[in-house]
Amino acid sequence: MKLVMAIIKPFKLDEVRDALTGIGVHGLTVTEVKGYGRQKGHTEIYRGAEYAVSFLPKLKIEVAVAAGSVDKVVEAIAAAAKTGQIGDGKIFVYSIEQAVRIRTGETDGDAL
Amino acid sequence: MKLVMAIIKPFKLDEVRDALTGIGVHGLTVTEVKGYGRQKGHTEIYRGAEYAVSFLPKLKIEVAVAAGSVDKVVEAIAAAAKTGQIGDGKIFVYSIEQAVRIRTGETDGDAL
Amino acid sequence: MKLVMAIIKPFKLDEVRDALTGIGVHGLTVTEVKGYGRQKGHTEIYRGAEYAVSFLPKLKIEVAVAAGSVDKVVEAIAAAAKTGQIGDGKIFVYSIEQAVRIRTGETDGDAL
Amino acid sequence: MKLGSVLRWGAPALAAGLMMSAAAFAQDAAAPAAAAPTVDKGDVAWMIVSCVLVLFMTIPGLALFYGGLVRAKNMLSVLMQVSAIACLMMVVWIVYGYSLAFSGGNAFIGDFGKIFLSGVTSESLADTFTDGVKIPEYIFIAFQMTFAAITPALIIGAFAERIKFSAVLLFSVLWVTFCYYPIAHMVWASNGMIFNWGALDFAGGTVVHINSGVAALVGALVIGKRVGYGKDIIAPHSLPLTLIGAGMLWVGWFGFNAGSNLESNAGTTLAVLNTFVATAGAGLAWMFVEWAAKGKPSMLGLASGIVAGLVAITPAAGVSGPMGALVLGAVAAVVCFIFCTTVKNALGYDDSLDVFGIHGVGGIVGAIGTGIVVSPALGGVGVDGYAMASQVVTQIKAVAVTIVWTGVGSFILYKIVDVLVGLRVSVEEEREGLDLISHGERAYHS
Amino acid sequence: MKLGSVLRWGAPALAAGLMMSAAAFAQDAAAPAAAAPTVDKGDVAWMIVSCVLVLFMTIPGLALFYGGLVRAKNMLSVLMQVSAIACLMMVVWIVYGYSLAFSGGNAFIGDFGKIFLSGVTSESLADTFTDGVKIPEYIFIAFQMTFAAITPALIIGAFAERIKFSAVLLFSVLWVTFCYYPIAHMVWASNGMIFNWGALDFAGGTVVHINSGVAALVGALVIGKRVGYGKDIIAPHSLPLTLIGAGMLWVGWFGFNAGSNLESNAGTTLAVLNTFVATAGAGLAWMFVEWAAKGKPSMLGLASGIVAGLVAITPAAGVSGPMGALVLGAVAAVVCFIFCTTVKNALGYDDSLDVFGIHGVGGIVGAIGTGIVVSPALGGVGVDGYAMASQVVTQIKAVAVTIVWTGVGSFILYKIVDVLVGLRVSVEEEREGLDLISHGERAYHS
Amino acid sequence: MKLGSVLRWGAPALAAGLMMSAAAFAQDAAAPAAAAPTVDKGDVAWMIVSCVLVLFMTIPGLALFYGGLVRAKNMLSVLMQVSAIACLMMVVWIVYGYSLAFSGGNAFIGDFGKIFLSGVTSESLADTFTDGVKIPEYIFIAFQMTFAAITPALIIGAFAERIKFSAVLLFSVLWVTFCYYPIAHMVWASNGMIFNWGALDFAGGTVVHINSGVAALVGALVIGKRVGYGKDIIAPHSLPLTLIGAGMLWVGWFGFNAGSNLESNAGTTLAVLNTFVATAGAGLAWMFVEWAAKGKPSMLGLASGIVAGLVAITPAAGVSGPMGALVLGAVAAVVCFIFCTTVKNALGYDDSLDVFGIHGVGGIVGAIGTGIVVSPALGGVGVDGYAMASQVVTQIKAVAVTIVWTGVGSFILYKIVDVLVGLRVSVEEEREGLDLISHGERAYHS
Ligand SMILES: Nc1ncnc2c1ncn2[C@@H]1O[C@H](COP(=O)(O)OP(=O)(O)O)[C@@H](O)[C@H]1O
Ligand SMILES: Nc1ncnc2c1ncn2[C@@H]1O[C@H](COP(=O)(O)OP(=O)(O)O)[C@@H](O)[C@H]1O
Ligand SMILES: Nc1ncnc2c1ncn2[C@@H]1O[C@H](COP(=O)(O)OP(=O)(O)O)[C@@H](O)[C@H]1O
Repeated sequence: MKLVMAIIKPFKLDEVRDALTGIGVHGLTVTEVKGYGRQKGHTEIYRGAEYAVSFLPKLKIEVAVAAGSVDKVVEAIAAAAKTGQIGDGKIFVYSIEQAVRIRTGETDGDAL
Repeated sequence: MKLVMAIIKPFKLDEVRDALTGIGVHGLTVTEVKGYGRQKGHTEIYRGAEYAVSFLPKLKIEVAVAAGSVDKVVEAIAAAAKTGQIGDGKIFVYSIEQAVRIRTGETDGDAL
Repeated sequence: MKLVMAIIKPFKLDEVRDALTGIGVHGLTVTEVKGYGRQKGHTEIYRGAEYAVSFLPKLKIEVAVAAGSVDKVVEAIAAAAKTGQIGDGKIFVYSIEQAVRIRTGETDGDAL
Repeated sequence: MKLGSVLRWGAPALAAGLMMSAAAFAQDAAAPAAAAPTVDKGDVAWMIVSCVLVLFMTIPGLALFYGGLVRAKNMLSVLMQVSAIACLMMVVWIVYGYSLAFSGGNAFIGDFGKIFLSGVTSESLADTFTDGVKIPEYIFIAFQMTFAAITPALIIGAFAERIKFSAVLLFSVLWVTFCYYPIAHMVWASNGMIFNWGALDFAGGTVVHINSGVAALVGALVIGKRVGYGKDIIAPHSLPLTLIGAGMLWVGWFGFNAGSNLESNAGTTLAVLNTFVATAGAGLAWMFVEWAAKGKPSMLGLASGIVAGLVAITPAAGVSGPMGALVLGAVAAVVCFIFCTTVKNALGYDDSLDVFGIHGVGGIVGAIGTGIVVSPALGGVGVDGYAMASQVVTQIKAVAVTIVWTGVGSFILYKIVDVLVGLRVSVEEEREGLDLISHGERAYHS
Repeated sequence: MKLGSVLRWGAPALAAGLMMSAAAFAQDAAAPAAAAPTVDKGDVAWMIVSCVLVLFMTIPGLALFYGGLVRAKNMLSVLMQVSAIACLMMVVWIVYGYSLAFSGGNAFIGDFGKIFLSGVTSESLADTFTDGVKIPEYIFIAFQMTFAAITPALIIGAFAERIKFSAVLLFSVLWVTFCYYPIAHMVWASNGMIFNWGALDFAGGTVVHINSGVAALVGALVIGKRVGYGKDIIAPHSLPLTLIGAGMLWVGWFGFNAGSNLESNAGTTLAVLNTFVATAGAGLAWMFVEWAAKGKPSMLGLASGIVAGLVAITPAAGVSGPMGALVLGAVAAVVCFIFCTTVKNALGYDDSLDVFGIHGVGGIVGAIGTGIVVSPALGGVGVDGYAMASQVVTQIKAVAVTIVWTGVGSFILYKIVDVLVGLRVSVEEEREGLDLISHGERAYHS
Repeated sequence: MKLGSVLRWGAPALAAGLMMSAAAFAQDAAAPAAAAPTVDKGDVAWMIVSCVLVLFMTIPGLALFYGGLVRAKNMLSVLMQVSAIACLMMVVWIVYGYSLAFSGGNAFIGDFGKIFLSGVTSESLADTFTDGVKIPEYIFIAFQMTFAAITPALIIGAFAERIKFSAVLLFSVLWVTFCYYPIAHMVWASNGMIFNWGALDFAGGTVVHINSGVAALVGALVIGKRVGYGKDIIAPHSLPLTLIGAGMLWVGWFGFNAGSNLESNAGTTLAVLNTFVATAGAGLAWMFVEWAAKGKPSMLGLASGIVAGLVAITPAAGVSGPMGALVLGAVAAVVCFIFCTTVKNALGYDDSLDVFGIHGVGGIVGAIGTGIVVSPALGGVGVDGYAMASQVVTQIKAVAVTIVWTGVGSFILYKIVDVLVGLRVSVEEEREGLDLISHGERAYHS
């Protein structure tokens, strides 16, 4: 099994979720994160204090999938999350050795 | 070493933490996340606007443990987090290659 | 490629970011987390109710890097995040098999 | 002694009706037949408080009520728009607004006789509805100023989360000049057209609520929907702030409704009681109707009903009896509920914060209903030669004039503003949020 | 001229005492011996403001004070309960509540002579404590209405985070009918039993605070503890909102305490000063005692002390001297602190927001203490034939009647409500939070 | 009849000027030549409201305005400091403060004649600026108490996020005793030095704003910068709360400025109108200058301008004409903007919330500007024998005395407090945040 972790622009969440359900992936976990990269941030001014803010709001999506579906999943996310503008984000994939569904105790493929 | 990542229902945190300390695991990291899966969400209404909300609040727990303790840890979490109701969450396990305790520079087993 | 995940004290973020850019790492993702470990928490009192709070605010930093840079990155983070006081945090490293830059579709080394 | 000759509202017979109760006041009894006008310190105290209350309705009241309903990334833009408009309208008011609204002129608009408040001093007095009872003109100016300050601020709810800040300021100045001052003059000045028809508008149902509500509807149509409207979740970022705002609106509205009596007498206390019960009835009506229709009573529903009730009782505050007020509030809330939850969705425009659905619709129900609840048979205070049908017709005429004047006027002004500075930010800016884009700040940090 | 014959509170000698200072007022001096009653516009202005202030105490004041103390998932339910109760109580008040509390009847309860406010017009007047000085009955109705609106809302703090919304509404209507109106009548109506004992309750120590505090205690016991109580962290989700609420309570309480004088005279200003110093003393007392006992002075402690002081000075506001008020406030705060931090935990019930610990306990200390601080020897204004011991006994009797009446009455009413609609949500619903479950909304989004 | 002999402010000719307008009041007309002093219930009502408004400015107003500007981890410490200071100052005021400020004494300070308010009863009266018109001394005490309560609370903004709570309390008591009471006495008591120079300070520009602003500057210098200042992002954690606070400050400031007239007459309404327009003008001026200089108009800028305008109009509220007020407000806002955004950064000290930059600088501009805008040629009400140059010199002298007295006094007091309890928490504690460290609480939970 693989875990696909994607960092995306927040307003793309619904499209990504729809793309994933479109290919039969019905579970995922989302975390609010801040990203630092090439996309430049903005300046905030509070009276005399000016701050260059370089961390931008992003969402991290984690999807555990069977090894065989990884490419499909990565493509689906990449397509749905793409705007073509800097800061669209990244997708990382790594192996997981074990998966358990807490409710039933099912493991691995059955747990997803 | 392994990293055990569990997605659980938020009100189960204390029980899971107690279960883990019960088996000698004294460190963990918790993140607030939103989960999407089979558990159905709810509808919110704000005047004329109705929204079906399918992302539900969950907690992600990450515990780094020696490879030998993984099963014990997974079992402890699964037992403590279980309500038997849909949406109880998942446990994923993957390998980590290196661990460092920042304070001391200790590595691997000693770092946990 | 490797993913370096560090749990640090929140006020160390800027120093860690600077240390990383200092060694040529220009992308990272940050998550607000709560940590439980040896560092003791505090007590809060609200009228008659006293709570021992053992989860402390930490930041999780995730940096994907080429395998060859891992040691440099781990050292940079460890040095910058260190106060020598309990609770400084941990660094974990694991392998990632694939990386994609969503904007361009570039993969692996080019995606970072 | 030079007297201001302003007259806020006063079908003579009604004024007489209010005076009857005032006859119990000792000072009045002591006043010689046609002697020097008297200024009572109790009236002055109450009118000062009324000014303060209407400011409170606006900042922080309205700002919060609206601000809580938008997404966090646009919070400051809403707070800023409401506050900046209020400040700007105050300055415009003393420069030429007061003069245009209340100084001489014709049936449609005042003149420039009092620009920069020229000629007004501490000795200038303004009329009340009771013969021989006056208040310092300064406080009349201040009181009317607070009305002119809140009205354009009400409009911004219609196009919140996508408007350019410069457009908001420019539009507000134009709108208050070409829509608010004329309508205020027509309805409240003694030579105003609608005033002389005998239309009743105790505290600003047409001038404030229908006026702003219609401008809001036109704005929502001209400016178009928010990005993601009907698709993304666009939920209120802080309903507690909205409730604080609703509570402050209620509290401040006593200045609005009861202050409009310009005195502190029994008639004022009737307006106070009505402003309690109409509002309570409206809040409950929205809550129970929503409970029946949607399965759950929501806090936003209760708060919306409260505001709808306040809007509806505004024109009737001093002329309805308490039971009439209760019914008027409840009816208005039900109509607004249906409008905001069904009609609006059917029509498909995006009036972000339901300015038209609550202020426009509630204002229309209130203005027309005033012609009914004023009936002595229903516990109202009556007007001279009252006949329900003819009074209702007069009320409808006043409503119609307001809708047409402001509908057309606002449309033209939006188009002018669009040409001059542009109405709307870009899609990327809208996504990023107006707080950062227009104001360089974020509402919340940790 | 038809006069309302209501009398709020007025051991005759005390009224006389207040009048002495009023003798300096010019209008009074001018009034002929037994002439027509006078209505002063200054009194009217102050009473209107008082009504507005008590509303402000309730929405948003009390709603925020309570709302900040619950978890975010139950925030809206608290705001909603407070607001909906207030609205509902206003409607019930003009339907039959005012009549039951203040119209005729016997020593225990009024009659139905004024249901739907029948017979009340702009000319109706209500008595004050000064002979010949009247206020419009409408404002008396409105002022008393605000008291009846806030009192049942106080109770909900005891069972916050687990009650059914329908149960809240039903209980409130029953409780106000069978507990509030009778006690209000007994204590404040001129034919009321406790009034005629000579018990002092200037602004509602028994009627409002002991009454609601005891109902709250009974409710906490009947309904049971929150899921996770004593185990999970159940911390206030927003103490800043609680402080805003506490500040608004203090601000609004001047309407409560000083408005209860029904006039705007020197006696009123004494109530104002007392409402400052008792509260300040109580806030500091709680803060310093907590600092000594727990090692740190908390903001919630200071806010709790402020509310405890306000509760305690309520019955004594117009009859204590400033130094007596300071001491009374401080003593009450210390007693409430001990109760909320020690006694309550020892007893083990879950009064979520310490309604009994602050309103009940503080109210009892205040009611009994009023019998002491009224003493002219201690700087109080005194009552005719004052003897401390006998006055204290009278106060205790009034407290005892209130506790027993409301304790028994509330218990029965909770049981009835439980049978009719059920008091409590399910465990899963409680975990999910009342906002989503009962109202279909969430308080905060991003 | 024993009268209080306090006199708040009153260059005699000016008082006469205000009286002219008061001549229209019926009661006055009826008053016999040198008869018994009269107390008007309208005045009493207004003064009670003014007290309530100034409390509202403080809690929750100032607390929120400041609290929103700090980081979440220090939120409660700010709310707590403001609230605890207010309570403490109220208690100190009735113990010896009122006596030291307003009872007898010499040109610099009062005496102990009225400690514990000895001799003050419901019959005691205090003077107003109109001969023969009095108010109950209780309300004068309460009104002045609210001024003494807010002033030391203003200071804490300068060293927010790093001060020890015990140091705050100790410093406040010392500072009010050695800096506030003397300056208040010098400026407002009839035997006060600055009063007798003929300096104008209608509502406390020197006493409140310059006084606290200078103490704040000294505090910021003595205590030093926050950890991370100039390096880390130290952004306001909740600008919406800051705007609520700013709105409440504006609303409450009417009590401050218009209450300072001690009556409810035409002069009071002038102060009301000025408090609207100076503030509106200042808010807009800051906004437009920032827009021009920084590219974006910020909500915090608008709010800062509003407060700067309120500060600047304070000494001139009752003596300027509306147009003069507008200009004075706008000028002050621009000067404060330049100071807070440029001068302060150049000087490099850390006045966390710009207490000196707004209250100090705005207060100085206002105090000196009062000497100009009072000019009848500019629409002001004038003073007897007015000459602009000499009046401005007098104003500057008053400012200079205040700066020197408080600058030196505060410095000494900070040093004393540092020795006794220590001024500052440790670096680790500062990082952790004062809420947990000093108060054992956190502001927000979920
Ligand atoms: N090396 C990295 N490791 C982890 N996250 C990264 C890394 N580089 C970028 N990111 C994440 O991806 C986001 C987008 O990256 P950025 O360089 O701004 O634009 P792009 O995705 O177009 O290359 C960042 O905000 C950050 O969250
Ligand atoms: N494939 C997946 N990858 C990552 N997280 C998942 C996946 N499937 C489910 N989850 C997480 O687990 C939670 C519970 O899943 P759900 O299907 O609702 O119920 P159950 O745990 O009973 O199977 C989800 O809310 C989500 O956070
Ligand atoms: N086994 C673990 N797995 C995951 N995270 C851990 C683990 N142990 C500690 N942590 C994280 O590291 C943080 C610091 O650990 P702690 O034991 O308090 O101090 P130190 O870093 O000095 O050893 C914790 O707050 C937690 O977030």
